[in-house]
Amino acid sequence: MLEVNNVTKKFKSSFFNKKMFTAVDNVSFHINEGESFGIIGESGSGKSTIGKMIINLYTPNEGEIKINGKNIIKNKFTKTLEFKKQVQMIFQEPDGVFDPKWKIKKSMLEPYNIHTKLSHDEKMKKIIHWLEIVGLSKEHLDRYPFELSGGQLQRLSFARVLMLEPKLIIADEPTSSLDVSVQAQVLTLMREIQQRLNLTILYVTHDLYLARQMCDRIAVMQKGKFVEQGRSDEVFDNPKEDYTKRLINAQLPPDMSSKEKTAV
Amino acid sequence: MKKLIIRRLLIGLLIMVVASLLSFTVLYVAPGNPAESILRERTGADPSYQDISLFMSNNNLDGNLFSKIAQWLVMAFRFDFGESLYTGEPVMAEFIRRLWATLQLTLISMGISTPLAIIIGVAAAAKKNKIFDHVSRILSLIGLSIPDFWLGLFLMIIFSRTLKWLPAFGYGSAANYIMPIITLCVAQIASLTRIVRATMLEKLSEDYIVTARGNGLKKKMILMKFAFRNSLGPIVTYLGASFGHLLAGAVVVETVFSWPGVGAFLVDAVYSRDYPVIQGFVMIIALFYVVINLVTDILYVYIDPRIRFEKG
Amino acid sequence: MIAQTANGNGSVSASTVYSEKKVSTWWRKFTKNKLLFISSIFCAALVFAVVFAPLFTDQDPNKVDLTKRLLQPGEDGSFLGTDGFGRDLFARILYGGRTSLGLSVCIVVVNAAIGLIVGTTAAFLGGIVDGIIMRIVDILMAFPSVILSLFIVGVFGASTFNLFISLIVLGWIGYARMSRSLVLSLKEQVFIQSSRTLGCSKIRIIFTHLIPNVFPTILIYGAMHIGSAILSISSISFLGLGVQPPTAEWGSMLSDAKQYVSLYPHMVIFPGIAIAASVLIFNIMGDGVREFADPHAKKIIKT
Amino acid sequence: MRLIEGRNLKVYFDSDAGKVHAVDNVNFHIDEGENLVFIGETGSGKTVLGMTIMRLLPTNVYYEGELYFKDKNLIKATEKEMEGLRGRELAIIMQNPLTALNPCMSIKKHLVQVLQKHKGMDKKSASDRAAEILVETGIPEDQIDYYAHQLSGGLRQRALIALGLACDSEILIADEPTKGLDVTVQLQVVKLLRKISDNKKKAMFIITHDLGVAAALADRIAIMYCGRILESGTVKEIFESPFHPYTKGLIAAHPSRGLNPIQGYSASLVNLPEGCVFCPRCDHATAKCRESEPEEFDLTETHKVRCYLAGS
Repeated sequence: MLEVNNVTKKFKSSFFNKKMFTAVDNVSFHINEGESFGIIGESGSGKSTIGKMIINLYTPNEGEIKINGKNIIKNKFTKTLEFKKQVQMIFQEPDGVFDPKWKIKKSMLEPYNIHTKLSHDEKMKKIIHWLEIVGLSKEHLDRYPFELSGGQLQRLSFARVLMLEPKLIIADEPTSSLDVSVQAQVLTLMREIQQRLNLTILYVTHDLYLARQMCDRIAVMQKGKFVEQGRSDEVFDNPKEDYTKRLINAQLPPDMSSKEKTAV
Repeated sequence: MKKLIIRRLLIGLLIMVVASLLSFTVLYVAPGNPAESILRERTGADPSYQDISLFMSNNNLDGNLFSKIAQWLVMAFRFDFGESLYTGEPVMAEFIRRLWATLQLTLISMGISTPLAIIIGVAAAAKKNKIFDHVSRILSLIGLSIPDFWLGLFLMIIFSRTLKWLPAFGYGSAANYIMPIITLCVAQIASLTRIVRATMLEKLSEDYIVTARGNGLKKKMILMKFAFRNSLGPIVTYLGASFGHLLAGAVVVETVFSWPGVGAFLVDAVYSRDYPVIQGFVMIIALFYVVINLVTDILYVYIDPRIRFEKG
Repeated sequence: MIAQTANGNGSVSASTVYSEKKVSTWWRKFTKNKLLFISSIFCAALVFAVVFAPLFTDQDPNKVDLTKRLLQPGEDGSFLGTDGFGRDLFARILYGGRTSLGLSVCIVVVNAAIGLIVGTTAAFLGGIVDGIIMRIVDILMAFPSVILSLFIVGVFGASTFNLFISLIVLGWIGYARMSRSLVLSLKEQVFIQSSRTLGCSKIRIIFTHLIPNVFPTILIYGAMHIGSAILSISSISFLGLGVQPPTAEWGSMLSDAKQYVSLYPHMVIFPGIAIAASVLIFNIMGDGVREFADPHAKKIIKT
Repeated sequence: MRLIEGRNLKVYFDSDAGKVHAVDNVNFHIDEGENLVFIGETGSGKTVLGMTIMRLLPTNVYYEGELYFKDKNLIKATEKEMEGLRGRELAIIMQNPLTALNPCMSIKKHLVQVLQKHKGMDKKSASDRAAEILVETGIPEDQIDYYAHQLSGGLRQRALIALGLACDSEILIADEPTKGLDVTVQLQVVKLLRKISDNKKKAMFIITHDLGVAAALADRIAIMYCGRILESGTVKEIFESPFHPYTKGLIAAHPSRGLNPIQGYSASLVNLPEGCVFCPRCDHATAKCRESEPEEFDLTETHKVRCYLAGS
């Protein structure tokens, strides 16, 4: 479904300094339909940049990105609403996703206002349908974003993305600002809906445990490069590269083994 | 650091060029011919066409536009603005004579108001929502609201007319300085106090203040080495900008107290549409701005280590 | 950080109450802010007095009566005395307020509108457009506003219209810089990015997200600058280069009064009090509005 | 020896919406050389508790109950007394190292100040000692004069830890010491903290939301929820035989344990449910749970839980 071939992205490091900083260096991978793929990396590894290139917020310097066989780089097609519908993104900070001055209802109507010509009642009916799917109800529509908790907002932003029935969802650290108990709620919800609707999801995360739980295949990224790529259980149980081993070893599980790991 | 200075100098140069062109071009879009009115005033009769053209060629008011722009630019960057249309004196000489009188006012006011405002502002921030803070806040709001020209007249009524303590006009003796400087200081202290207080309060709510308290450091030390040290940057920036306000204030104050500075000179020139003087003034103000901005920027680099150690 | 925890708890709770009794909370917050509340009352009174000036005086502010020259306050039935042409000072102050207040509100509105449009455009388009606009701003900033006004009035001649223009030439800059920085920070916010990924067009983003989010802050900034606009107008008029006689205006009244300063100080004192008092009211109100507004705006607009 | 003991401690804030009980009826203690970890999610009151020990909360806060440091009731201590204790006897490592360090002060200077204040050292010896401590916490020798913004995230956190170690206090409070760090850096920081607690026999009061970090660092653990301690016990007891449904839920929700969610959301502190604060999210809630709040039940001498399941 998604194919990323030899993509490189460089940024200018500052306005005066013409030196380029390579955020993503010659990265290739693909995602099949209905699959979930995880990109794991520490901060500054360039993992978020990949997501932003796929959704066309950044343009890569080299390489190609194909969705259903169509190259989306420097293609007029990407300007159309049709394209914009098929890739959607879930952001890290659920409290920033909604315009703070708008009631949730207005924010939820926005995608329909942009993409469809339905009547208001039809739109509302659909919105309520999606709200129920993510476990929320009508009453949340009359609130302002600051009146809702992070978990509720992340559910809402998931619903808003689902409304457009996208082919690919990019989830950029979708739960890193949520509490553990709420994180589990949101992620199990996503897993459930993914199976029900046969969604394709690209997870971008720093949390290895999370990636293992959520992804069929993962790629480990370091300094702009993919270090290792493979089925998630294989990568975890049998890591080949040093960096992957180091990452796995650095995880502290909630049991007594953490004590031994950190013993001096 | 070097890059910053070079960048600033380039922008400064741009400002000077544009300022000079602006002041030059304005002559051409301005309605009416100054030659006519000046000659009329000199002779008391309507001037003849010959007189006007002679006056214009003598004062470089005619000729080809582009050659004149070039000529003007050369003159402007030598700070030679020709002679006053009115008195016939060289503009620059008069400026230099008067500049000192104005600088005395602005520099002394700056020297008095800055430490005072900083002390009041810091103390108000330290005692937020206590009586001192409320009083200083209200006083500074009042200080900001009193028009400087009226304050000058008001002081005159009290100290010259009623109490007969100070001379209303004049220049030279120490007593002459008191009222103009008070007038200039009031607004300056008021606005600077507000800036200092606001910046201090912002810095006092930062996390590192809690760290400092958590380390058991003394209140005074936290106030000075943490909050005030970090407020210095914004304060210096404001001080640089406020020099312009002071110059503008000087224009008004000089008019009120008949102070022989450049401000009064400008107002007279505006009345009589004495263009070389107005043009010269524009250039001098722009020069001041460029120099002061450069100084502020350099100071800022020394104040803020985040800029000092920026890579690249 | 502690504040964060404390607010974190507070805001969740405040919000539930907020949605239920929005209006009453708003009103309570408004009356609780004493400075804002009192200054608003004074401001309303001031505007009322100036707009309905004929209710308070039956004198014509421009009627010259040389027999009643230079009356002291209270003398011969004149409340605040008369000026050098025998015009009633009280009437002139009330009618002069129309000029001063009206003009300053106009200036603030025009400046805010220009600044909002220019700043938002510059920030959103970025690149060369932004560069050019910011250089223009850099250059204009080189001149203190009163001095540039003098320059313009000096070249084009003294009149109310030229005064108005001269205060706009520099006045919009503050608003433009503020809207620009607001938009620049908004642009980086997630909800703008997420709107883009939903397929929102740039124009739609400007009108539905950016301007509504920038506008309140600009409004507050404008409210805080009415006072300084009154001061600028009266300063230039005082120098004889703004509002021209016989139109009553506080600054030009003081300019007329200057020559009588030693013998008839009432002519100086009363218009000055009118300026100082109204500027004070607007300044306090501006401060109050800023405090009343959300903390976000408070951070951006410093004093 | 008992270092810190809280008895029926309550902390509440005045806010627009009324009283907010951030900490409610909390009993805990820390003995010499012991690591106590408070685990809690957003709004559980764990940070407030840490700040209460330091008495660093804003002015709209009220306390009830007792909080002893050795034999001194901290709640009744004056600001002056606290100033002497903070940094010297009670040290804290703040959250978010970038904002918790003064941007205009080098990290060494931070330590030098604390040493001068509390140890009465002169500049030279304070500077030497500061360098020593910084190097000990793993900051490269050539970077000890750096400013916070010049350091990497991990080193910044180390600098903040060094600041907490400066005066060799018996107790160290660490508020989310690994928040926002990458896993590999997090591991280093946790190791550093363990080294400190093992080598220096220091008691630590650690606040975190991360179960793994807690497991690595704790001798005993307290689970906080809505301002209450729902369960407390040794690490072994908490992780190998958790009792409270919330504790069990938290562990099961961890990504390494299969992401089994707890239903619902944490209650708002102004609008707490009747009875047990956790009952709206609890699968085992009975009518009794909804009526009244359970007292603390002792499961073992160290393992205590606030749940009716333990009473029946």
